[in-house]
Amino acid sequence: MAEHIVTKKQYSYVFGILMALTFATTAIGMIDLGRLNVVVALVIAVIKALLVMLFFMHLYWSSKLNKLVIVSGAAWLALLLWLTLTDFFSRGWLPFPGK
Amino acid sequence: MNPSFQLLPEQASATAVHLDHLTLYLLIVAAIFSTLIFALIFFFAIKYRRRSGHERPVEVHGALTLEIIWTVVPFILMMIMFTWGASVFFEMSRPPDDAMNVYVVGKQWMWKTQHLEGQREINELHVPLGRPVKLTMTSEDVIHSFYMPAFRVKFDVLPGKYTTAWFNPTKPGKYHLFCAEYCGTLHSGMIGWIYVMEPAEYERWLAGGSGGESLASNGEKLFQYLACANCHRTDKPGRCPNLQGVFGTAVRLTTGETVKADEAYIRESILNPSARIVAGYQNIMPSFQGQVTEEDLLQLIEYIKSLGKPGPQVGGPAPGANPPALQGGAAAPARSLVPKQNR
Amino acid sequence: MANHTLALRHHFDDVEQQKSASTFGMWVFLVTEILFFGGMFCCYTVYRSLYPSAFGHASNHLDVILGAVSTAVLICSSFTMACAVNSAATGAKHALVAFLWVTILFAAAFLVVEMSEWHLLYKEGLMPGFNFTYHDVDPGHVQLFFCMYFAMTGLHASHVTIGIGLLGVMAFRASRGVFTPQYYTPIEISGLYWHFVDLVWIFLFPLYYLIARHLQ
Amino acid sequence: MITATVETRENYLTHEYGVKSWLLTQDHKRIALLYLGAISFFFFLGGIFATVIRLELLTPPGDLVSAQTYNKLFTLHGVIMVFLFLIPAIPATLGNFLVPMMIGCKDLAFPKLNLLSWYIFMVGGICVLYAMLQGGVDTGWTFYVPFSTSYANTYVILTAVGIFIAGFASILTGLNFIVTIHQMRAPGLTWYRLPLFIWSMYATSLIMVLGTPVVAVTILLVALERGFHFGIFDPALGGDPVLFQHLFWFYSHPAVYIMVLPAMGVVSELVSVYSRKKVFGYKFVAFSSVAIAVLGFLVWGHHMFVSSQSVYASMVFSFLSFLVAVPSAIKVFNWTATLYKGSISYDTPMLYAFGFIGLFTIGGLTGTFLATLGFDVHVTDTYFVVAHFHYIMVGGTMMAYLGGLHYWWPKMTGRMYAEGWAKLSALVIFLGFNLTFFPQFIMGYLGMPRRYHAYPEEFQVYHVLSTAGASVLAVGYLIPAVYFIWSLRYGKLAPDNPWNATGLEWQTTSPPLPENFEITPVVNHEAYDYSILEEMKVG
Ligand code: HEA
Ligand code: HEA
Ligand code: HEC
Ligand code: CUA
Ligand SMILES: [Cu+2]
Repeated sequence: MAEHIVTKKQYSYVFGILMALTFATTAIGMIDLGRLNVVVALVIAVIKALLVMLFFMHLYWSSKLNKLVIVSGAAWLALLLWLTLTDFFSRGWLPFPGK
Repeated sequence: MNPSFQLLPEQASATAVHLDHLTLYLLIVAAIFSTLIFALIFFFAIKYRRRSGHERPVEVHGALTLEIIWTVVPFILMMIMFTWGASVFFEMSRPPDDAMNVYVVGKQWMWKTQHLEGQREINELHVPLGRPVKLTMTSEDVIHSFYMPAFRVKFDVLPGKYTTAWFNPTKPGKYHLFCAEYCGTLHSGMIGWIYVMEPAEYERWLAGGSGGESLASNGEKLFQYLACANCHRTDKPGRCPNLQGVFGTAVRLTTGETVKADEAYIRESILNPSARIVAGYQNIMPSFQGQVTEEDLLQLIEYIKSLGKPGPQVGGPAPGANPPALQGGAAAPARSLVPKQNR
Repeated sequence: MANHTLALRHHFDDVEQQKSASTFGMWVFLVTEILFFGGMFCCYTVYRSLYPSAFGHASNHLDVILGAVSTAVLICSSFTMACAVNSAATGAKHALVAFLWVTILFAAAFLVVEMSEWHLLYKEGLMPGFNFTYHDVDPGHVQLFFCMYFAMTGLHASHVTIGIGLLGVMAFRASRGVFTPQYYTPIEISGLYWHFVDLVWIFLFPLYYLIARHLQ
Repeated sequence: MITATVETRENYLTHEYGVKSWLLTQDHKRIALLYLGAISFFFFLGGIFATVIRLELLTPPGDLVSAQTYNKLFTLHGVIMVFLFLIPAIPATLGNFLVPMMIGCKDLAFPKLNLLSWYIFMVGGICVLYAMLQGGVDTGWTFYVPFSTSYANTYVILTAVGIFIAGFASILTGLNFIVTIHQMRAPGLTWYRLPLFIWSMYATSLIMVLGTPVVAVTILLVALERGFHFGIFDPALGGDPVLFQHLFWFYSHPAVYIMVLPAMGVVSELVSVYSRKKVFGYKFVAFSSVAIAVLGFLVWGHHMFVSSQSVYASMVFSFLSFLVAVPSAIKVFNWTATLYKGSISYDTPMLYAFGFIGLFTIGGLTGTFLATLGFDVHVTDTYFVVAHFHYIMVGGTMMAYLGGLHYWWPKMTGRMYAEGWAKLSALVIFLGFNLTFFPQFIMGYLGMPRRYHAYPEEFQVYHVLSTAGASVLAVGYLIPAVYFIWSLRYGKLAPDNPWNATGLEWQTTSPPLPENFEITPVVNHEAYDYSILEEMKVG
């Protein structure tokens, strides 16, 4: 793994974007967009998270292994949510209480 | 039944027979594979036992065909297990339409059952032979599980929601009822009996013994007593929705969604009315949390269900002796408010 | 390598191996952290999908401005932390110490903002287990919302507190001149931890403050 | 090779003395022994609880202990056996000892963390013990809400905290193994040259790292709900107890693979060395470990078929449960095939390996019964389930653990155990085990619910058989305890490679040097390549 030193200047660009996105998501959150509110807020949150991980946490310059590790963390969280929600969303498919 | 030594539990329902067939299949698969593996191990262990300390066996390299065979064959057998098991499960999960309804409330550590005709029992359930019985169950405290091995029926009973189980008894007799989910100190004492009776005998049992008023009419009394009727009037529309015929329909809410008015919805409407508000009405209904027991709720539900039907609810014609008081335990969330003379 | 025998533990072949093992280990640890918070995110998702309108009512009791400010403060702290790592890598010892302290300051500021939010909620009688006295629409589900809110922000705050301790130790060691451009893995690893704490909040903020406001 | 020259060197047991040298050690081998001591204690404690359970169940009425005491007994039995014995059993003892040696390095990547994990484990264990002494806990090892949060009046929080803490020990062990296996393999030791034990430890570690945090937070939520009325699962607020079950089993099903994968790794080693052959289908066995670890995360809902989980979700979980059985089947068949044309010796570890394969097969097949939807409705929460998991955990993992302990005992202690006694005890354990748990399948199908303090008379026959078996089993477990301790002093001195095995751990002294190897070994052959033994003799 070759050492990569990120400059403070690069960090400050990222910082700027993060602050802007925080402002944007707050502002958009005040407007009623119906279902879109959730989508927009989560998309922005994911972008912010990616920025922090890729640049602040140097994932962009990291080995494939480290990337795999974090991706599997996210994947397992998705798994937990997915299979749990399978249950909650399919309750009541049979017309009897508790099925 | 010979109590000392049996290998199969009593088969007292059609589902039990279906399940035992499935079990037979599972046992055959298991027997084949375990015999195969045990036999091979014994055979190899003896045939290829080490004869001298310096022996060097020839290397046998992996064989792809073998790997594929022993992946695919068990997989196919397992898919048969899956589909067969799922179809039995489906049968267990779908009570037939003509099933007679019985309500079950579990609490530490007893089972309380209520028939539509008004009979209530503790740790017992009498049912007629040959008629499917549908159980609508809930718990006052922790999770229990209603288990009748002879019918191969088991389903958890949870606080705060309703669950369903059903069975169709095909053999008269007296069968075990167990609580199968650990629920505290006397979990093993939360047991009772299911009596399957000839229909005529069952009618006699219903009529005599502990008959009372029907569940729905008890519910109606509660409806008056709790002053629900002051708002929910059938004569004139007003600030409150008319409950006539509401059960089973789709109700539109202020949020624009629709929900099905099932048992859970009625229960929530009484305990936590502001959670889902019917479109066109205000949030003025008070919560009855803490004022009604689970059994009261079931009676109210049964009453509201009966409102949908054309005539008044049929009932046990002969009002016999009163059922024993059910709300003994201090753990019950609230006193029952069924007017005294009915208890 | 010779001048860092102190830093190289005997069972590693070389500094390079030690460094990559440490960062890799930290990433694995962060995965456990993701799933640790994940259990709670799962509860959140389930309840929010079951009781959207109650979540709407409840989230309007939170102060968006405070939420946004705390997010901004935490992002600032992440930025200064990143700068600290940069200073360590370039051997700027004083800058390193200074950035670490600034990061700690931001972290403390975050806690102050968050505690004031908690205090406001407490005054409104919205703290389950202590003084939950809300009797308006759908009290049960609203209480559920606040149980989740306090459990998750509380767990996050405890991570922030641990982070402050960790960064304090790092600042102390940095001022003693322990770190050099060849050896600053502890700083880098603390940085990873700190950015993770920021990451969690990046999700908590919209989930609690923003996305349910208009559902009622 | 290196072995002959180092006779005079101090080994890891003798190069330092004193309590401090043990309690502050960062040597993975010493930490393994610390763990060995701790978990043996917990095993016997859990075993004593099991004994009282079995005695109580000898007669139908609850006459020996009170109902509440009985409930505390099986809860503590389950908690101690699962969290404080079986989960750390193989990874933290054999794993700790062997992972660095098998991959040819001096220590785990983070030795301090390793020691820390032992201390964390002890703190967790002591919390549980303290709760036990205070009066115990009676929720069952599954801690189902709302019983555990609102109705139990025993020491739930303390026990929960104990498990929470012990969970972190497991996370740290897993993390350490993952990093070590990735980063510190000896030169030439590629992934496909790794012993299968390493593959299984790797897969186990994945589960520890990905699963444990979820149960930790779940238990934390239970403690919060109990302590501060944060009713996240409280049905009175609209919380859902079934959600708790999802979170609990998200970890606790994969956890059963934490308990069996290491055992599978041990058995792969044993089967190979005692038939002097490469494991048949090495890659299939290796990848099936990883497949079990991954697929194992998709099936947790099979514990919840009657919990009021939706019918559709139950179908999905049932289907996926069958998928995870496939890699287990692959392993069983490959082990059997390894025996073919081997040179099979009947040393004690091999007897245990045979025991494992047989009993695991029965346990696993009954597991697929349970995954069959309709069948599970009838037998869930009956003794059928109890029999299923004891077949795998006691019949399977315990057997493999004992097999592994015998196999590596010469390496760990430098002494040989008493072979005759060892064979006898293996036999006694096998017979006692089957007598204890086979009748439980039958009574489970007859409808005997689990966690019952008193029971109807018609089940007594089976309970009597089971109790009789348990007494035999207890004797079976006592024998090794005695001769292992005896061997520490009186056992024959062990040669460096008593079994003519090929693993790197056998190429150093018995017991090993403090830093494992004189010089870092270089690997240029596959695992289980017995031809190198001849080369070694020639060279
Ligand atoms: C080490 C522990 C361990 C292991 C490895 C397993 C392995 C399996 N388990 Fe088990 N299980 C437990 C420990 C374990 N289990 C415990 C502790 C409980 C109870 C928890 C509690 O409630 O307290 C439990 C409960 C449990 C249940 C819930 C029962 C209930 O409460 O209702 C189910 C249901 O599906 C299940 C299924 C399985 C399956 C499908 C496997 C599979 O992985 C097995 C795969 C193996 C094989 C299939 C054998 C080898 C294959 C062949 C020889 C080929 C031929 C095979 C076929 C053709 C099928 N287990
Ligand atoms: C690793 C896991 C593990 C192990 C090794 C064991 C080992 C044993 N278990 Fe356990 N068991 C569980 C895990 C385990 N169990 C779990 C998870 C549960 C579920 C708990 C719950 O429901 O919450 C359970 C539940 C359980 C029950 C069901 C209780 C109930 O539902 O009411 C029973 C009943 O027979 C039982 C029996 C035994 C026996 C006889 C042994 C034997 O193998 C033990 C043998 C060992 C010894 C006896 C100790 C060694 C010998 C001595 C110390 C000598 C002194 C003793 C004598 C001279 C007698 N266990
Ligand atoms: C203060 C008047 C009032 C009282 C008393 C009252 N309700 Fe209501 N109820 C309402 C109003 C208004 C609504 C419609 C708004 C809503 O859903 O909360 C309603 C809705 C309902 C619904 C849902 C109806 C639908 O169409 O979906 C049910 C069921 C119900 N009430 C049952 C009861 C029962 C049973 C009682 C007595 C235990 C009771 N109510 C007492 C005012 C009242
Ligand atoms: Cu009720 Cu067990
Ligand atoms: Cu499982």
